[in-house]
Amino acid sequence: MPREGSKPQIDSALVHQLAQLLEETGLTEIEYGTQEWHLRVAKGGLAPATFAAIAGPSAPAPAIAPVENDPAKHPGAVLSPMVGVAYIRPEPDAVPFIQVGDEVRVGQTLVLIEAMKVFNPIKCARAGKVTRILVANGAPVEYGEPLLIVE
Amino acid sequence: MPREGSKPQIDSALVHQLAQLLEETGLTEIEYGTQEWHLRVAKGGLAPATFAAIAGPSAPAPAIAPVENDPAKHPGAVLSPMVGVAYIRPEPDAVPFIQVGDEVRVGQTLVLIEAMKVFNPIKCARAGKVTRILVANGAPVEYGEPLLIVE
Amino acid sequence: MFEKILIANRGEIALRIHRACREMGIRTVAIHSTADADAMHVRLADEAICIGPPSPAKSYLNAHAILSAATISNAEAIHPGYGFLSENADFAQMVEEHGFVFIGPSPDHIRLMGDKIVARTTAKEAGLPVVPGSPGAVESLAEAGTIAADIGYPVLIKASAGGGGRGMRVADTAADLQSAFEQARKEAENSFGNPEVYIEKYLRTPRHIEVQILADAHGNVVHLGERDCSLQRRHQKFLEEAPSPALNEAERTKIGRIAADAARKIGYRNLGTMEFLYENGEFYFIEMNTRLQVEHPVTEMISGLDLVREMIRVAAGAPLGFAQEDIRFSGHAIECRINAENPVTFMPCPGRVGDYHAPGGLGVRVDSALYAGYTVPPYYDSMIAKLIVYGTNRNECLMRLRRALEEFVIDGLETTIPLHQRLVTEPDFINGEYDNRWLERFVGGQ
Amino acid sequence: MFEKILIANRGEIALRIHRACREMGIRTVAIHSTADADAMHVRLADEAICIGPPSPAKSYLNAHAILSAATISNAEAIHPGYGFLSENADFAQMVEEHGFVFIGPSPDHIRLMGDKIVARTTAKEAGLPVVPGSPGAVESLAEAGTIAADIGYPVLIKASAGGGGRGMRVADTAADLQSAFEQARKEAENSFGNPEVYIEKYLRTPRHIEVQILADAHGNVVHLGERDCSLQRRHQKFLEEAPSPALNEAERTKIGRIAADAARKIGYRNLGTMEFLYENGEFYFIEMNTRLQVEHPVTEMISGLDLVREMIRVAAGAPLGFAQEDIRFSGHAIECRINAENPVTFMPCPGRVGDYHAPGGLGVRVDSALYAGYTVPPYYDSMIAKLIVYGTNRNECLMRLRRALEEFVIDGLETTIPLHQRLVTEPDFINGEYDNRWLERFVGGQ
Repeated sequence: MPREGSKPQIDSALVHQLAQLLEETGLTEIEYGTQEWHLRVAKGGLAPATFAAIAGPSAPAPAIAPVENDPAKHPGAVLSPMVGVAYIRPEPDAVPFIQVGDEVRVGQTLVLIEAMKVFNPIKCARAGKVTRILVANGAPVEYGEPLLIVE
Repeated sequence: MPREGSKPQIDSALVHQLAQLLEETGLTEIEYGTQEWHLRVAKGGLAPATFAAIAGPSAPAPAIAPVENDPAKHPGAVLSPMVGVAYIRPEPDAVPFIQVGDEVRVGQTLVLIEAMKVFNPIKCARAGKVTRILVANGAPVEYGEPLLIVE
Repeated sequence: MFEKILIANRGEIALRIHRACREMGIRTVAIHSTADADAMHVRLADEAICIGPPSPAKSYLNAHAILSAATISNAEAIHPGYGFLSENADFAQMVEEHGFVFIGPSPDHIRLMGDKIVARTTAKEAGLPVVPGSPGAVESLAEAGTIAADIGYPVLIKASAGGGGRGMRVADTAADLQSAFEQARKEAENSFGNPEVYIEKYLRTPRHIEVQILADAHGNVVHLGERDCSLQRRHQKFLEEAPSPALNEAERTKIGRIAADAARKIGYRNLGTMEFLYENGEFYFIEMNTRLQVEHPVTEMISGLDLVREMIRVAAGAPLGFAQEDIRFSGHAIECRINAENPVTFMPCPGRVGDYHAPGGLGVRVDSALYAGYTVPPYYDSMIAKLIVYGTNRNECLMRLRRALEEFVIDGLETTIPLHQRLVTEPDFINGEYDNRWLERFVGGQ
Repeated sequence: MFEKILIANRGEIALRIHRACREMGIRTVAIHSTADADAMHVRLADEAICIGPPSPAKSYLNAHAILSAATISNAEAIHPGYGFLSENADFAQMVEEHGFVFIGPSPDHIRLMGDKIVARTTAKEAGLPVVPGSPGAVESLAEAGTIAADIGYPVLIKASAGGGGRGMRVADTAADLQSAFEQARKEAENSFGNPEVYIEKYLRTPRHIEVQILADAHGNVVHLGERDCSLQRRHQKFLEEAPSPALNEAERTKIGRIAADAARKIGYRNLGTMEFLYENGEFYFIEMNTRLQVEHPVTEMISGLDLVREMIRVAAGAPLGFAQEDIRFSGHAIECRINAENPVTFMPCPGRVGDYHAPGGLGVRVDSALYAGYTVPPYYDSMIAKLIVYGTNRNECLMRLRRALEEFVIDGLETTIPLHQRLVTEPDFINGEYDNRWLERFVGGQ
């Protein structure tokens, strides 16, 4: 990680740029950060700023994953409750339990997870429409891995 | 490893710079940080500015030394040009070369530094008044150590 | 040799096992809870699989999840490390039943040594000296009184299912027996769901000395000398050294031979440790640990062997590459366990590590999964680093330990480093004159 | 034994010497330039004295300032490390004249080996095999032609006052001689203020093999085996190993004995290294380094000795604690020099270190004065760390080296770690089949 010296310096152009974005987007606050630096601009009578800690000396790996793209963080994500192998069909030649676009009801089997030679049905906990299926048939899944999204 | 505290210090110029940016951009708040430091300024009906001193990844060393209290940083400091033993008198029983309050002229001997059995006169490079004498007679001194202050 | 090993543990020991695998050209699978996604062993392993939430019961103790992870990653063998499932015979058996190799002893041997009463009987039959005591479980206070009178006070009442110092009470005289007996049973019931207790002679100033055993699947058994682990606080080892400053060469050779013979007699396989109390020149078997020990590095330093590598080799069916007479001990090694704890109150102190700087140079080894910016999770053991120092003799080792402790920087957490620093300047410790109760007194009986 | 030693150096070697002193109970005085006020050796030493501005000439090469620092700190002895004033006979003499002990050989021996022509003659007289060449300085092109024709092409023209590869030119045939001769003289003049050159037979595929010598003030001399330092780039060693993969036991014993005998003959004292070229089973003496070498740790790993401790003991007048027959070599050790340089262009890259995490575990030693947040100053050598790895055999050592390189994190700077990582997977290196020119070819002749 290339790192500049410790002398505090403010990049005014960056502040101006964010201020303009604020104008253009009609937002009241923009907070922007990387591992190295952090910038927040706000406008109007906002709640007091809460400033989250800077990533810090971050270990060998990237500390922050792109939050918006992580399906595990999606409010409609159905996460695997166990490590195992996911199946989206009851039998190799059967039709899948669900397909994208299906309306699903509470209690309906969405996926099977095979663990220790036992097939565990993963049931729907909240009715909605399947918008994404994130696992392939027969794919290994970790604990907490998103299987599909129901919205 | 002995460690000094990283004494928080405020860089007023930085605060002024952000305050001016606030004016220019019409923002009410700017928060700016790097891994090393973090600064937030706000205006209007907001909570008062908080200066969250971020310890940061700061190595064992203090990032910023307390400038005002370090005599070596004083503009009138006379620094030792070598490592050795300082003498403030020409002989053990003689009167000191200088005393606090003396007016000194360019070329006048202020202190002797003994190094390798040679006594090196440290001469005054800028006329002024001696406001502090920082070494005791016979004290060892390092390279760059402040000997006295002439203002 | 195995192509891929799953490491069923976390922290420094997962990293230790990973390193041995890498050095043997074996691919590694790390398992982890959600709390350990950023852990060092996870970062370094070839593959990492999240197996559950932070709670150990749902992750590192979850046999089903671990076996599923082994299945989906096509691992051939599982190394259990220490703690967690390492001495769980049912787990070892499940591992074998699912067609994986368990890197450790057979489930039967784990089971045998897991029950402390059976272990004691087995040890006695195999020729190990044991502490005089009840032949088996003691059911009534009356029976306890008879046995105690017979072996002589003070006596120790211990839970059959016990460990970690729970379910243990001392009776100094016959007058203390009733309350000690009842309290031990109650604590045993609460801690292990089994009130069964037994009685042993209580030694006043014993040392904890353990012998490292290594056996292959072909009947070859060697001992790798002893470790002195007398410096304990609340039955938790704090600092270990090898060789023991209390033993002479003849005692060392003798107890080593006795331990190896016993392991041979019971048909033991892989790595194991026989723990003894030592007082007045006599050894008394207390238990056998059927796994890798936290303090194994001190043995590695003085024997020149890599014990994790040996465990893997033996588990793969390879014969030992040396006989007892090929093993040479040289020098002295000390291990300091560094815990994220207040060094005075011993309150655990999980949290974010600020600066981290391990000591280096000649004769210094650090086994730790810490790094700057890592957050020590509050769910698991507080041991965060092991500092292992080698010297050509004990004095050199102590001097080196002192300078290494001066160099160790772990910021952001309270650690036991200051206590180790105090310890290494204590005359009793410098002279090797300490017993199992010394450290408790030193830290103020806390 | 000394009470207090001044360490007249910086960087990892100052830290190395500090560690040895601490472990012997000796107090340390660090000296430093203003650029090194935050350096690790300064932080750890008992006392630290700033002796000058960043320029080496005004600080680490400033004999007067160093002696003043020794005086005001009441040090008894001065350890010069390597580089800087370590092989400056006048400095060693001044140290002695001021009543301090110089931890190294006598000024006379430094002087003797400092002049390469005198060193060669002395070595020859002391029984060391030398490269065929001119008996002394070669003054004219005509004389050079006669000698070159006599010993046979290719020949090497070398500066008498030379070192570090400067003032050296190869003439492959008689046609190249004139330009090589003139260029070598010119470069010698520019680099050392002395145009004197001599001529040697040029070996096409030699290995650089050096023998470590240790002698006390009572006439006892031992050798500590050899190091293979053939992996060099622009005459800078890059990776060193011990023992050499090219020597067999008989060759090892023979060259060690010859080197020790020669040291005994010339009355040498303290630590020294005789460097040889090795080709087709023959050794040719090139020079003797009258100081501690950068690569001394590989010898420490296989001999179990602490060479800095031995230097200090011998300088204090203590006799060697062992004879040649007591020294046992076991296992294999490799040192990687890690420089703050671009691994492709080798451009130095000073600057601020971000994350720093040294590898740990069994058999891994790191000698480095780096820490997270430290700024590598641009005024000095670019070597920032030495990774030393031990294994019971060369293969184990290589495997361990590979995993240690994977774990090493030095952020914020470019380093040579990626080049070491490439190197350890190269078949030639794995097979030990390399000579002094192999690395230059490997990195593309840069």
